[in-house]
Amino acid sequence: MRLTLEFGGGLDLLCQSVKIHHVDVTPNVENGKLTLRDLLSWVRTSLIKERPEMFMKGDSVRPGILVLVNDCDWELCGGHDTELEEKDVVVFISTLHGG
Amino acid sequence: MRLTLEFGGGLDLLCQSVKIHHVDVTPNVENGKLTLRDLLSWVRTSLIKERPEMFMKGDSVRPGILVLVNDCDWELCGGHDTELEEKDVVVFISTLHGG
Amino acid sequence: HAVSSNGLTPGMIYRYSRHLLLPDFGVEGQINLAKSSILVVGAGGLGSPVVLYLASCGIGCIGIVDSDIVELNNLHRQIIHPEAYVGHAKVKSAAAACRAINSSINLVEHNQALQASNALDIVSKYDIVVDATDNLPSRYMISDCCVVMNKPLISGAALGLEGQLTVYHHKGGPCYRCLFPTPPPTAACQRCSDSGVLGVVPGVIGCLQALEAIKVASGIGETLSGRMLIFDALSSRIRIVKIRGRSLQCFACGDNADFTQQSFQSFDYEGFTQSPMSDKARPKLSLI
Amino acid sequence: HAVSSNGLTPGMIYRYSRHLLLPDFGVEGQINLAKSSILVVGAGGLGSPVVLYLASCGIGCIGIVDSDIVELNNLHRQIIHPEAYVGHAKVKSAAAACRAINSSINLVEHNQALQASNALDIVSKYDIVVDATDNLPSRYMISDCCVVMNKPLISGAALGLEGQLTVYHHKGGPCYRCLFPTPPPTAACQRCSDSGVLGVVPGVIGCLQALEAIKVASGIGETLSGRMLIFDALSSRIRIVKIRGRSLQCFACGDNADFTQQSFQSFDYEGFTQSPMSDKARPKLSLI
Ligand SMILES: [Zn+2]
Ligand SMILES: [Zn+2]
Repeated sequence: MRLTLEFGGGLDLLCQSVKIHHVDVTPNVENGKLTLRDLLSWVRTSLIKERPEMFMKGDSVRPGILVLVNDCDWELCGGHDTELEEKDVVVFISTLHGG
Repeated sequence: MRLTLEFGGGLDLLCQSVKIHHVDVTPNVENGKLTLRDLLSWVRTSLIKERPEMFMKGDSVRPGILVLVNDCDWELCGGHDTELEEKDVVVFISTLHGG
Repeated sequence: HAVSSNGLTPGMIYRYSRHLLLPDFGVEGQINLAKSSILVVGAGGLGSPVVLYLASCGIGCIGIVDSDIVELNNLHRQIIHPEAYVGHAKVKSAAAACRAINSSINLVEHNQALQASNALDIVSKYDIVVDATDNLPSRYMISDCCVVMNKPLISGAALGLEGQLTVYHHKGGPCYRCLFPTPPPTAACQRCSDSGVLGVVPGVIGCLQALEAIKVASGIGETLSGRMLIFDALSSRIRIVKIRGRSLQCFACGDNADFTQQSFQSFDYEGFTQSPMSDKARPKLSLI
Repeated sequence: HAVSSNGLTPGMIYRYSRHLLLPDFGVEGQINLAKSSILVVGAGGLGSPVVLYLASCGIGCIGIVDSDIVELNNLHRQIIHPEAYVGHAKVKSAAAACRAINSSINLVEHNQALQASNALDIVSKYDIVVDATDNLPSRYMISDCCVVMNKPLISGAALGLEGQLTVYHHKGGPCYRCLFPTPPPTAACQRCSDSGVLGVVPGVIGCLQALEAIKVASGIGETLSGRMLIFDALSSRIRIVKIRGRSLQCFACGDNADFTQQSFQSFDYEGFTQSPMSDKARPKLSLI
């Protein structure tokens, strides 16, 4: 499944300072589906090159990170169980505090 | 065909000061298609309530108006002959000169 | 000044004529600005454009709260402070700049750090709060204060080449804790003073904060409540995304929240976030 | 000031330390800013934040061209001008404000209207041009001038509660005439002075213009060339759209264009657009 992943608010530093990743992720072999839960573990394994604890905590993202699917907070579309579709854009953004 | 039409840069004043119009436009009876040319004449007939010369000139938009289909200049996707698809967003925007 | 029948003085009609011409804004919008009071927390990179635009547009009363003094290495982004004010209080410098561009409004200088101990008293005097601070514990503290005092909060942030902006606790929308119930690890909490910031980035976010504050004050338009603006200056890309609504379980604003003015005043924000409000005590950065 | 081996003086290293910390910007970006010169056409609503942020960030030389004088009814949006300068030249007021925040840069006051007759001479002295004007003939004139002098142009506009922004004639991208070969009817050409503008709207667009100018000057990031930013303040919505590339048939920059410095100087921009460059001759607006 082809997806666009974006990392912002400094999270790009965890994946070689690249903000936008066009990726092809294999869906679950059993049901052919790909959830955000599956994607998170794929990102952790395949994209995050350093300090994974700055991206994940347990099986979710660490506090202070928003996950957006097609410009919508994942809390509004099903959280971990959100089923992704071809060409979806998933954004991981760390909240900023500077000024 | 359901489309979202947006009018900006003052063009909303020509259609009762409403910027965003969710419309359902009947495609061409012969081939079932709807081009930007068809849409322009539909807009002129159905949405523009005053001063149509501020929207069209001949069978195109007047000088100073940009037409955008899904955030892309119509000059890049076929101009008048661009075929529209369900749920497309078409923006008509008049260039501003103030400062 | 004689007030005309529409509630504006002749001087205001002349000064704000370009606002009065706007059908969506008009006399009513201007009168609402003149009647409103806004507290800007922080007179730094974000606060500079916020207070300049709030002063120029005719907000009746602007409070500025900050305990910092102007330093030369602030001036690459804090356009409100002239070199002549280096070594002086930021609130003095900012208020002087605002008075110079609009002598007809009321400016209040709070030359102190906003903290849980004084925030209720200060915030109570204003209708709207703008968070233009630079650290995590202040962001939780200001949001909680706005919840217990029931004030809308315009929250902006900038770091490096990125910025973020939203409106909290407005018309039933979420507060900061609804979005971020748990603070991030301290390693994720960078400041402009440590990590750098391109000066114009807080400029863009600050102007947009002023706009949101003006919309809340005047009652026109649709604010960013329930949405967040995410700005990437390097690529000139801006996303405006839909964020979650108010959380019924929120510690501060939830349906069963037991968070009062008293619990606010005794809450340890620096302990909660494991992060200091002021960087005065921190070692100075040495560069190159 | 002694210049260190990296090309920055100790004073610059201290002042711009928060820029130098940025991996994407760093010492090279700051040196590029110090070496560059930018002409800002118009010291009004757009020009105010543009010149303030260009001055604070350390652009080596900033030229400001405008023939207007400061009026009290400009101050609701033109935050660079204090009340004390009402009745004085805008370029004097703007340059004084810039000097106050950064005495280490070079500021040039062009207290005149930019016209086809003097534009080649003035523009030739700068690397980058920012269009912060308020009328259609000036927009065609400045774009044509940038084409014949081969300068990148940062073009912003604001009216009412809307704004637009793009970069013209940069790295093979389109010029103003590529997008708008034919001028609109004069009835479609409104100005802020006639139709009103919410003061902070040119503030937002001007900050974004400053950012684009800084990116062009420093050589970092991706500019808005080939894209246009469209801002709706009332709903806080921003679109960044892809626009057409350079037109091979363009009158000014096309492959067979016969548009020279000489034809530029004799081109009648007011006649072409049926619209005046200055509104000084126009009847005064009477309000309410
Ligand atoms: Zn809450
Ligand atoms: Zn061209």
